[in-house]
Amino acid sequence: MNPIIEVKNVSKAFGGLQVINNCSIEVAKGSITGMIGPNGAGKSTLFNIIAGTLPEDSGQILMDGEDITHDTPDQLFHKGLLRTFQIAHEFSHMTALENLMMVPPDQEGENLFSTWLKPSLVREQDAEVRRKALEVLDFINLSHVKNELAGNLSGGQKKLLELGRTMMTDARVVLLDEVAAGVNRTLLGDLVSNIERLNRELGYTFLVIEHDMDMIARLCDPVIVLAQGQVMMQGTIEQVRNNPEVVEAYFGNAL
Amino acid sequence: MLANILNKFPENFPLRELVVAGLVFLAVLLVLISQGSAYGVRMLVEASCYAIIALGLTIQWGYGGQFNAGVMGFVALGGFCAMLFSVPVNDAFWSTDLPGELGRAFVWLIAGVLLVVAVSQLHRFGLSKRLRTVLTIIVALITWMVVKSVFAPVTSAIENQAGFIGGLGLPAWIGWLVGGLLAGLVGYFIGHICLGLRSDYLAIATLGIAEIIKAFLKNEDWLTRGTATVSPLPWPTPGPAELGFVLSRSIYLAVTAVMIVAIFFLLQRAYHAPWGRMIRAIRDNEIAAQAMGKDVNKRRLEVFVFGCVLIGIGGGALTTFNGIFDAQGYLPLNHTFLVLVMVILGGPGNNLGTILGALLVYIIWVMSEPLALYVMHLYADVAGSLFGWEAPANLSSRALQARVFVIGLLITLVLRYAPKGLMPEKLTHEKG
Amino acid sequence: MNELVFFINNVVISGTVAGSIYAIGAIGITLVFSIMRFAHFAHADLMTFGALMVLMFTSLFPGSGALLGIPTPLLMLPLGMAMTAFLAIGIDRTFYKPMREHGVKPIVIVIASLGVTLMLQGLIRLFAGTGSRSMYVGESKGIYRLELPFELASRPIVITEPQITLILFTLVAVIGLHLFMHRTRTGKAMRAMSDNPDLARVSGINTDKVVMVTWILAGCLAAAAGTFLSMDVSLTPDLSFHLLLPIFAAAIVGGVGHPYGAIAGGFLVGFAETLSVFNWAVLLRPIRHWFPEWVEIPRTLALVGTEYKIVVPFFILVVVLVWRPTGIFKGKVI
Amino acid sequence: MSLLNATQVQGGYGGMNILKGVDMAIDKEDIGVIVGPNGAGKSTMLKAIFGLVQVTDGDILLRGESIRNRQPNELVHLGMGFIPQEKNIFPSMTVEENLEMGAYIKPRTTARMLEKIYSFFPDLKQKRKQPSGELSGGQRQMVAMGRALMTEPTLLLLDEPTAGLSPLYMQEIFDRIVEINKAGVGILMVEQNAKQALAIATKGFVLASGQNLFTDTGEKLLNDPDVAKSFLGG
Amino acid sequence: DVKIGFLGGFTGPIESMTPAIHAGAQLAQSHINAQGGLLNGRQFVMPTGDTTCADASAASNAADRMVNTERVTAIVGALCTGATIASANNAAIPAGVVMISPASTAPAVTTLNDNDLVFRTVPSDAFQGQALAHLLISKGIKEVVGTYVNNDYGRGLADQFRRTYTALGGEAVEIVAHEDNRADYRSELGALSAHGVDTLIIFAYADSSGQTVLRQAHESGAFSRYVGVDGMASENLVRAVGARVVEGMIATRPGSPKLPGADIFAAEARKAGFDPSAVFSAQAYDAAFILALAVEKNGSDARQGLSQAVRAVSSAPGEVILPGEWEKAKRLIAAGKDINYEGAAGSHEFDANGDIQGVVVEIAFENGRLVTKGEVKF
Ligand SMILES: Nc1ncnc2c1ncn2[C@@H]1O[C@H](COP(=O)(O)OP(=O)(O)OP(=O)(O)O)[C@@H](O)[C@H]1O
Ligand SMILES: Nc1ncnc2c1ncn2[C@@H]1O[C@H](COP(=O)(O)OP(=O)(O)OP(=O)(O)O)[C@@H](O)[C@H]1O
Ligand SMILES: CC(C)C[C@H](N)C(=O)O
Ligand SMILES: [Mg+2]
Ligand SMILES: [Mg+2]
Repeated sequence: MNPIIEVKNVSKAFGGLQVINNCSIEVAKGSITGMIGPNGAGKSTLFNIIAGTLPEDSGQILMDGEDITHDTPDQLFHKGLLRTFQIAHEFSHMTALENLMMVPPDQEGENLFSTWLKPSLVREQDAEVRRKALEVLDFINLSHVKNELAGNLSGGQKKLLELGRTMMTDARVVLLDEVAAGVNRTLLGDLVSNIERLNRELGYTFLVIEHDMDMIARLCDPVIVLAQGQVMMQGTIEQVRNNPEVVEAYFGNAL
Repeated sequence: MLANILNKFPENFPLRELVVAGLVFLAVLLVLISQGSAYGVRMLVEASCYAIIALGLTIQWGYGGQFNAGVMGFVALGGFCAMLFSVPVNDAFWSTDLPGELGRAFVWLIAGVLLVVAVSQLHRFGLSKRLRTVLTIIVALITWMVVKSVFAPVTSAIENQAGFIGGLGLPAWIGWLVGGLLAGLVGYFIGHICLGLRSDYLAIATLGIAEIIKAFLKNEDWLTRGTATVSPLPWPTPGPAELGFVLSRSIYLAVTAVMIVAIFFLLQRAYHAPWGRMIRAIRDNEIAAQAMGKDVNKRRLEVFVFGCVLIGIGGGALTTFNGIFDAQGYLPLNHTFLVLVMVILGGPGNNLGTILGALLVYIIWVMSEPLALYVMHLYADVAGSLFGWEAPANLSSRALQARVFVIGLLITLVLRYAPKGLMPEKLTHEKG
Repeated sequence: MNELVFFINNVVISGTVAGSIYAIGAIGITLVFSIMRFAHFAHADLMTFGALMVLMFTSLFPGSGALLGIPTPLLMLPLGMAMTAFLAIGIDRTFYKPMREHGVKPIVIVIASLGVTLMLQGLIRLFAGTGSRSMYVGESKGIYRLELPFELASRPIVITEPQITLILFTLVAVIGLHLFMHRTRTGKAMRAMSDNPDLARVSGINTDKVVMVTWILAGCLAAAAGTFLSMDVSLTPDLSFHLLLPIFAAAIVGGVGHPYGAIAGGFLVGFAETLSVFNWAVLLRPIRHWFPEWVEIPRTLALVGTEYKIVVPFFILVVVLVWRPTGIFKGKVI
Repeated sequence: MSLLNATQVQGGYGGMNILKGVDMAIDKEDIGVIVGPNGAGKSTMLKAIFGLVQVTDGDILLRGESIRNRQPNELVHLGMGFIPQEKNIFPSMTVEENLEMGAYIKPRTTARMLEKIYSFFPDLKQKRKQPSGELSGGQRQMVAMGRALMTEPTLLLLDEPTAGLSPLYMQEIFDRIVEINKAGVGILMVEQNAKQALAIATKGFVLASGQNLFTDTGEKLLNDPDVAKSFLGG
Repeated sequence: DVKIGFLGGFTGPIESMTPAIHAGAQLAQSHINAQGGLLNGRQFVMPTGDTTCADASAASNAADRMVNTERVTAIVGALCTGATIASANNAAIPAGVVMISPASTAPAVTTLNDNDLVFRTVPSDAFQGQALAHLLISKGIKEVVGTYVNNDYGRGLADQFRRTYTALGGEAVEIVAHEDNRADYRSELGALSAHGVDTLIIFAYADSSGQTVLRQAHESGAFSRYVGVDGMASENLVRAVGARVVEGMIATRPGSPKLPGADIFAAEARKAGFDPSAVFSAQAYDAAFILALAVEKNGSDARQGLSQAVRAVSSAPGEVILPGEWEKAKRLIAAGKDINYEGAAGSHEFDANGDIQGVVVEIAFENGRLVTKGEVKF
């Protein structure tokens, strides 16, 4: 299988602390790859480096063979790399619907001059965007709160909205950072089905950071274990669970 | 009771707008009656110029959440261009060989800039970065001194022989447009540096740049006559000497009113289009907006520059109307804080609110002067007759200081009790 | 030799004095900036207010400083500090606190502080008039002229009494504040509050008290800065408003939240100002013979004319913001 | 008389009631665990107890004395400790300074308690001169716990102490909580890792839409199929 | 009532000077009203407007209100040159209202295209600058440095001085501008003292930058002789910086020591409770008095014809009217006699530009007092 994301020998240090240490990973196209590892292993840091919010010290990142090492988040978005945040980053003073409608790239109406010179084209396009947004809201079961300000949504609904945004445009890779943390476990079940559906029906590739083993077990293959900024191992969830090194560093006696 | 009555109106009935507009209309009427039509129209023209400036600020502060504390500087740039383009050609300058020498000095300047830029790129040819930085600084300092010494004789010759370089003798409105562009250009540089930092820094930087612009316009006498002021400035419309005060001012008012309507129309369109949605999203959560593919820095810069352009245009129209270009006359109180009050009171982000706020605040501002004097004298008379209290000699001067106080009080009170202004930003949320 | 004296007078002493003024202004600003999280524009007017209070007390008891052998304004400074601290707390209670509790963005409080600036300026002028006044009522300023024991030095090094007090006070204030913030419980509580106000409350810290202490310190520092400044020059209602930009530049350049940063920033800005307007031709003249014949040393050889002095702090501010947004001492970008 | 007794608590943000009459009682030897869907009002309840949210109706008693709407800093003096869900450390202060801030109201005990906390969390002792903002999620959580323990509280409120922690750390934190509880500290915590939390709980509360749905021992709730299906993820 | 407006800089850079100037005009007003008022016993009222001195827009606004709302017959003012030019161009000239400024001294007022509507009761700075240059040369001072407050006043004066001084063979080594109202002028003084010249000329106001510059110059010890201009000619300076510092300082100011009007005015001003030597307050008295005379002469409060009337009442020939002699003037005008006002600050023979040929006097600070040394002749 050919990889869609390749991280090659990336390193990153904060002050004297080497957080990512010559780390290389590959994410296969069409897979749901899990990433686990002890707290402070550098998972979020690696995520931020891939998504362009943090500069790496050295190394290279490829997406479909193209070098994206120095791209900014908005450039990566346009190339089909979408992400969610560990803490939901909704637009709190906008409605759920608007939260989704602002996502599609290259809207004619985002050009100041087009809003003045081509109003009808802008209106047409916007109607199309709205139709799509309503569809997505339906898909993620948020239709009943579409006109609610996103700031007033509950934690889980915000996370669903985060996920919904990734569906507003054609994504190729979606990075999910601890979608489960702080989310009610019953609701989490719905989230997981959504992710599976997206993967199956729309062919999205997922890279998922998670500490909830039930979720990892249900979704991910393969699972990458990160420890001290390096890949400790990679394999199926069973292989991971049976690796004594991983058990010692990550699971403890919690298994 | 009142709430009941209010609730009877349909949800989107513009009650608030009507009430505020009525209030403003009443104030305008009052001024027209009490002050006479010539003066009343004059005040309306000035208020309309301020409204254009306030619209610029509402874009920055209301739409984009950017606090520009240096409105004055951009107004002054607009005024400068209005002056430069509209004032008649100065033959005392153009008929000598000074233009040529000035041109030569500018060639030096350009060459100097190119040299410094070239040196700053030396690291591409294998120079170490530190050495390059040191070299650039040294070369920049030397170039600066050289260019300065090239300019000095030319500019002082201009000052001595011709006064100043004079204008271009073109219609004033060209100056307004160019003034807008120039203000936008300066805004671009400031924004480029400061928009990425926390918002207080932008305030401090703009406060500084405004003072610098003023210092430049005030001290470069060869360009602006400095403190000697340039007047009269020709209007794009017939002046009062030809048509009398009321008529000529009414025509001018028609021009500014058309400008406001056009700007209002463009702003409404943009704000209710996806552009406005995107700007609100960026204001709401920058990181998320960037992750959703919006070029946050570019957009913030766009908003800031757009605002500066309007401020420059408004400044040009205001200066032309006043008929005098006086660099010293651009004061933070009148040209920054007053505009700020207009926007805050009217409702940041609400275009109509901003325009009405500008009218209302300007009327209050102008009328506060005779009012303060009247109150103070009344007080002095009463106190004098009751307690034999003797009014201090500088009573008028002190009474007028009260205006400064009142503007300050207005800012804080509005922020405290109606932080969103008389007409809060109207978020026409998309309904599904 | 005279050239050297000239350099000392116009660069070393001037720069130190300006730097000290900027530094004590900047510590006040940086204190409020880091604990209340907003740029307090009205700080400059607290300075003017403090000086005005000191002047008022000085005029009430003229000459009383002579009993202790110090200038009267210095004796009255604690009273002025108390009044200013009182005012600062009052302003916070009436204007900033309700807004804070309303949860508005810091930038809105910045605008409110601009409003407070205008109110204070209006009030100061309304009650104290607009002219300039000397802080010395019936006394005269001590001026020290140090003659150098060299034959060629005909000019003295000049330094005045308030300048010496000012420099000493700045050092004491900065070191004292640093120790206070890092060693005392209240100081640590202030740092804790600047880090995370809610958690500070949960830890048993009375945040109202911390805010009050902050304003007391800010008020005292402002009063001191204003008083020394107007003793050195003279008191005008908008005396300190002109210092706003250099003071903010000093605070940011030094690194917000660092007392030592304020000193570094203050001196950087102060010296940059004096150096940029310094006429280098003076230093070149004595070594004229080192240059070839055709080189002509111009009469004035300064980087910028004095009319552009205000550009210097701004320029430094911009350069530092670009090069290192957190300032020299790595302050907070909150 | 229970240590903490909240009856019919109502309250919320800016006039809107989130809590609509919640009852909760905790004794000295109890570990109480609150579970429930997102937005149920769990965090709001803890904040209401700790005086961070306006209580409009009902009463909250600490050892029989009303503490309704008391300032948080006063409650600390009464022996309560609180660890918020997020932002629970002072990032620019060192680990040791963070702990010292915990003992702000009892400076005398600082030295003794520091030793105790370090023996609890040996990791922290190594990092004590490091600004806590540079720690990883798990270490931060330990600092937060340590800070709250510095005053030797008799009642500790914890808001999702294990969210985002690795299984190893999660287990560690639960172990510590049991240990602290054995030392005589009443515990009330909110958890989404509900199965593990209810396993150590003596009391469990299920909150939904600002109201008590179920109150029972941890074990009973774990085994209640209704509760498990609707709130514990099956 | 007859309305003659007063435009002053009540706030802004000259706010400390304006009250005394206003008081001068008010003194004229009270003299006139006490002696029977204008025309047929109508009261002389004087509405005021604030130009802020520095803000042209505020100035033209205030003037506009005078012209269009108060509907004044004429205007005393404005004070600062910038304000005067703005008021004239924007309101007074288009409306045909006469303005007499008691303080706008910059040469720019001379060349104003004003349809003979703008006058002033002070000589142009062009004149004082020349006088100062001649004075210094005659005292044998051949090398000076100087600093001027950066406004039309300071700048115009300094320019004129430099031109004449250089032409006369003196060397103005460096003259720098300084901003008003700053706390600190050490850098400007540093730049000046770099040349080692020991005479410093200060073109500024005693109440603001002037005293600060002087004080700091003295503290620096770099200069041994100070020279001032009219703005510095105030005993306030002695109070502000100390008698020891100003001792021996020389200055020039517009004035007219020979005229009896000056003494009359001084006495009246003291009676009214303000300092007669305050800069431009005598000129303000004259401006108001001349306008009142012109209205009387014109026979109505109309604006037409007022500017000819101004010329008629103020210039020779005619019977001499001194400050305060309103009744006499009224009588003479009623009798159709020609009059010639000889005022408190000069005899006010307006030339074609509305300027007056002034007299400049030399003054000096001696033992803490301002002593007039006599007219500067050249
Ligand atoms: N801005 C920063 N400055 C200094 N150190 C940092 C910074 N950000 C992260 N670190 C350090 O980098 C390490 C890795 O952090 P990271 O957030 O990537 O961990 P993680 O694997 O996502 O852990 P968790 O599962 O707890 O989220 C931690 O030790 C943390 O202390
Ligand atoms: N600051 C606030 N202002 C207004 N409403 C709020 C605020 N904080 C929370 N809410 C609302 O209060 C309700 C309860 O919030 P709370 O944080 O108590 O939920 P929770 O049960 O802790 O949920 P979670 O499991 O997601 O943390 C939610 O509907 C939320 O939208
Ligand atoms: C009142 C004076 C200071 C006015 C000054 N002479 C000027 O022409 O501006
Ligand atoms: Mg993480
Ligand atoms: Mg919660």
